[in-house]
Amino acid sequence: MVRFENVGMRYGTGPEVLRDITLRLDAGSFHFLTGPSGAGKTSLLRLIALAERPSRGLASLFGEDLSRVTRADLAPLRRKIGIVFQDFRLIPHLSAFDNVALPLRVAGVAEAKLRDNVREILEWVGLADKLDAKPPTLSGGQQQRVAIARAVVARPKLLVADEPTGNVDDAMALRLMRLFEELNKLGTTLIVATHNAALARQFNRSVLHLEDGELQAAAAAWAAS
Amino acid sequence: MVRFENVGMRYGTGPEVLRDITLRLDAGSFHFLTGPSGAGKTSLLRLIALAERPSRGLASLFGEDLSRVTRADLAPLRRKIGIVFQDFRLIPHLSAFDNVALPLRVAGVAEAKLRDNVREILEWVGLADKLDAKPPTLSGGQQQRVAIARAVVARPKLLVADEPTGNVDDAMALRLMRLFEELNKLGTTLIVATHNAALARQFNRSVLHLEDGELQAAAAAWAAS
Amino acid sequence: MSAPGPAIPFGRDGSSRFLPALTLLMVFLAGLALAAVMDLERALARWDQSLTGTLTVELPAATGATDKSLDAALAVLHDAPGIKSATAIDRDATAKLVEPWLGTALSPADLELPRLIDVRLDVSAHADLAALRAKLAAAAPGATLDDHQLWLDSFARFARSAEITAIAILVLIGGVAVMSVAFATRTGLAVHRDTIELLHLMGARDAYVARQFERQALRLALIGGVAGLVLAAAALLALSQAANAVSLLGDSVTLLPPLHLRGWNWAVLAVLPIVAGLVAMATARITVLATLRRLP
Amino acid sequence: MSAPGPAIPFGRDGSSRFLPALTLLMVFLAGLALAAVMDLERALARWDQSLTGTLTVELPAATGATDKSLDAALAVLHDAPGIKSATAIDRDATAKLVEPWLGTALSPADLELPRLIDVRLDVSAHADLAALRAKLAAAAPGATLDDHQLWLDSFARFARSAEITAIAILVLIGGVAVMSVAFATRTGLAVHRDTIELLHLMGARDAYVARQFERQALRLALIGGVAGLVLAAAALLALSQAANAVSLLGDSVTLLPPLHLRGWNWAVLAVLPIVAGLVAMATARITVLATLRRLP
Ligand SMILES: Nc1ncnc2c1ncn2[C@@H]1O[C@H](COP(=O)(O)OP(=O)(O)OP(=O)(O)O)[C@@H](O)[C@H]1O
Ligand SMILES: Nc1ncnc2c1ncn2[C@@H]1O[C@H](COP(=O)(O)OP(=O)(O)OP(=O)(O)O)[C@@H](O)[C@H]1O
Ligand SMILES: [Mg+2]
Ligand SMILES: [Mg+2]
Repeated sequence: MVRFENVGMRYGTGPEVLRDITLRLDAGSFHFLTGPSGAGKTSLLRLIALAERPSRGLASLFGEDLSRVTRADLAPLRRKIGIVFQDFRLIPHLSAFDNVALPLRVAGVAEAKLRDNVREILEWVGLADKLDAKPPTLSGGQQQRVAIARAVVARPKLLVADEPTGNVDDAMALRLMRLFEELNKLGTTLIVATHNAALARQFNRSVLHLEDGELQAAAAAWAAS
Repeated sequence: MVRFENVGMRYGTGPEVLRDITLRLDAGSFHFLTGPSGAGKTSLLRLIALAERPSRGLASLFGEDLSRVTRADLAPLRRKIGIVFQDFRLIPHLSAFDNVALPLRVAGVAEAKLRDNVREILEWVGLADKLDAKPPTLSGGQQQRVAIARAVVARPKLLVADEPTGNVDDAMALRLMRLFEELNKLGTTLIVATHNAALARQFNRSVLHLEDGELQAAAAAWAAS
Repeated sequence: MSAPGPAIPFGRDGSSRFLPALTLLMVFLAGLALAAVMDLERALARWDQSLTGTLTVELPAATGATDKSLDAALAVLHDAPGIKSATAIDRDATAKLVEPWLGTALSPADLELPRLIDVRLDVSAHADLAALRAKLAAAAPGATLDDHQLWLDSFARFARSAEITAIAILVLIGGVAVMSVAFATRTGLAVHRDTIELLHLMGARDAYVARQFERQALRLALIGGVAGLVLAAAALLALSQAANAVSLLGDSVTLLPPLHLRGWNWAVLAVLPIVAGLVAMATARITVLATLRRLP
Repeated sequence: MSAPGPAIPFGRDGSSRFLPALTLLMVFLAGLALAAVMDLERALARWDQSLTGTLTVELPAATGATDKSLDAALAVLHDAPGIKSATAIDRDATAKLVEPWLGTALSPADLELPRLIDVRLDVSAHADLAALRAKLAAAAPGATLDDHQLWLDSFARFARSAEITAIAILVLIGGVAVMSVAFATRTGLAVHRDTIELLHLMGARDAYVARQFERQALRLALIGGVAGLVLAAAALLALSQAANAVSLLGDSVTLLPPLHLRGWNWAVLAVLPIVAGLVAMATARITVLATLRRLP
């Protein structure tokens, strides 16, 4: 599903924030990504989600060598990926419903078909009564849940979640992780960056640990779930 | 320091998001504020930080009855309060240094005097090498630490922190909590909203628990540290 | 990709109010400028026509201009094609024309004044002046035909430079208006950079993303443009009322143009909001595509 | 509160480029319009002067105008105060003026033509025309003084309406420019609403917050305004070169104004960027204070 070999990445002309990343995420696997603040977790997730280009190394996604894929062919690949951004990235003047419906609309799903889908997922994350609220009138945790709902609504093949439980309490965090497990059972490959070591331990999945731009404990990375 | 009696609050013409809040924060006390997502923690902290007005009830701050204070007299009160926003609220086109220096500049501190102060606090939160970085080029945890540095740099009499450790790992969270304790020892009154129940337990301070806009376990609220 | 879904609205971030407001101002200004130019064109054309439509035939007194040769000249003129009317100016009227030079004490009878014929041409049918000149010379020896060529030449120069100036002003205002609308559109989009990246990362194709913003820009500029046009039309009607009121007071020498716009003039004005909309739309497209090209 | 500290810069969010760009366009347009109006004023004033500076004295032939009465009239004129020159127009030149009406076959000697005197006034010293008229009548009976009053009247009307039209255009462009700069400033500030709240919650006084943004708005508008003024000046100089080139080709009848701006005209133009800066500053102040008033 995802294969990186000796991948490096830098922002603009700055120093490399990721060095010699070698990893493999098999189809249907579930990984946590941990590491101290500033280690490069968000950067690695952005690489996997096709939001940045590696500055060196070999990277392939869904079996396609990224150096050979044309720009136009990236769009269909991206439609198979769901992203939970660390800073949510909700569109402030769209309602929670419309924010969550966005990936389906971009993929051309008919309005009639997407309505129930969007409602159901917003119910799951506990926001059934906030369908019409605009993000600026939502609490931090509510915004984060809208962001999660948007990432999973299109049932992506690959889900990349950056600190998806940083603004919710432990009970809600567990509930959201269970949603991720549900998706995983249906075949979605997951990689979830988190600071919550306890949560990661609780789920007993493969843990990738980043330290100053380099992956530690490489052995664990190869262990598919 | 802070006294609320039967305070209620609503946004615009919406429903009351806080009801019958009665609490007292004594000078030099240290409180955690917990509660599920959407309970009203941010709203309560905004009330305490003079960012919103109560729609009913009695509220007094620094011994001043808020219903009697004129708008112009609120400014000096606000200068005694430090705020860590849940969404950071950094100014994107100012460097980390300038963001942190802002409260001192607003208070009219001379440039020569504030420089060391700002450097020291940024070192404490582990960002000595990011003085000149603009917030969009910082990681989530780095941004959060800039926000904390900005809130404490002016040594406020009252510090209101909303989820200040949501984007940092446990080691950094402990370090930041220690900074808060340090401030508390110097006389700052603190109220810290957090989802991290483990962290709150670890510090063994008074815990205010909000549930759907109402304070539970009122007894704990009266126990000064 | 087939169903575009509801557009992503520009936010209440100022841009959604600013682009229409600026477009309103620019269409208003451009509308007035365009109306002024079209009116000037018409005034010049009418002026041109009233001049090119007249000739003067002169039968000098020295050649012994008699009523007979006058009649002969009139007959030639009446037969010639493309001539609307030919009227002899009587002796008294001719004398009045010379009066400033000769004083009133001299009676016209004392002088052998030349006889003049005022000729009005049918401007739609082009009269052959050379042929007419030859025929007149044969019928009434010594008759000369004055087609005001000198006057016409300098008038043509004047009209040409008036036109150039007016068009230069119009182009200038138009250029400024187009650039302003383009700038306003770009500014509005600056706020939406994050949204553009978000759609891109969701796998939206560039054309889809561009379309979302194009549509909004078109809509906002059209709203502002139509409002600006309505304001301009109101101002033009008010001006034309004012001009009529002034000319009723007998003040016929006025630079305030008469402002009688015809149907097609209004049609040309109605094009302005469409131009504004297209400029906004094209700018939105270019800006969004440029933003997208910078993303991987 | 005493040390204001470094200002909070407008971001690279478009507004920092947009306000100067729009101000540039508006100052450019207003600059050209203002220059055109000032030039028109001068052209009208000069025209006025050249007309009011001439008189014609006529000695009718019928009253037996002799060289003697001509000399008497000239003597009176030369003695009168405020008169620059008085020249008798000789018989041949007078005959030429009448020629179109009488034909060439009639020699001037055959006619008793009136004698004309061309008088040029010293416009700085105001001549007393009523006194002059009385003196002339005494010296040369029957002499009349034509001060072109009729022509002057209609000229005055024309000039007045030209002025009104030009000033209306200037006011219109100026108003649109002011509103555009104000709108651009407001839009730029919309992005900074969060920053305004942040400063407010830090305990900054309203005046302090407003000052941060005022200063930026002033700076950005001045940058754009000065650039616009430079562009307008360049365009005016180029136009004036072009006008000179055209008039060298002998084409003196041209609407393109001669465009010779004097020192104080340039000074008036230099006020435009300052006006733009003040408009931006005032708008920033009003917008920020309005935003702050909505906060508790
Ligand atoms: N857009 C950017 N431009 C330049 N440098 C950046 C940019 N984004 C991140 N960085 C830098 O790259 C490094 C890694 O950042 P990243 O966001 O990947 O860390 P992270 O592991 O996600 O941290 P956190 O847990 O705090 O979110 C940091 O030092 C950060 O300052
Ligand atoms: N600006 C606003 N306008 C209207 N409603 C709001 C606004 N801000 C918050 N709310 C609503 O008020 C309630 C309490 O929100 P608040 O942000 O105080 O919760 P919270 O306890 O901080 O939650 P979290 O832990 O998720 O941050 C929520 O239901 C939220 O939707
Ligand atoms: Mg991160
Ligand atoms: Mg909150």
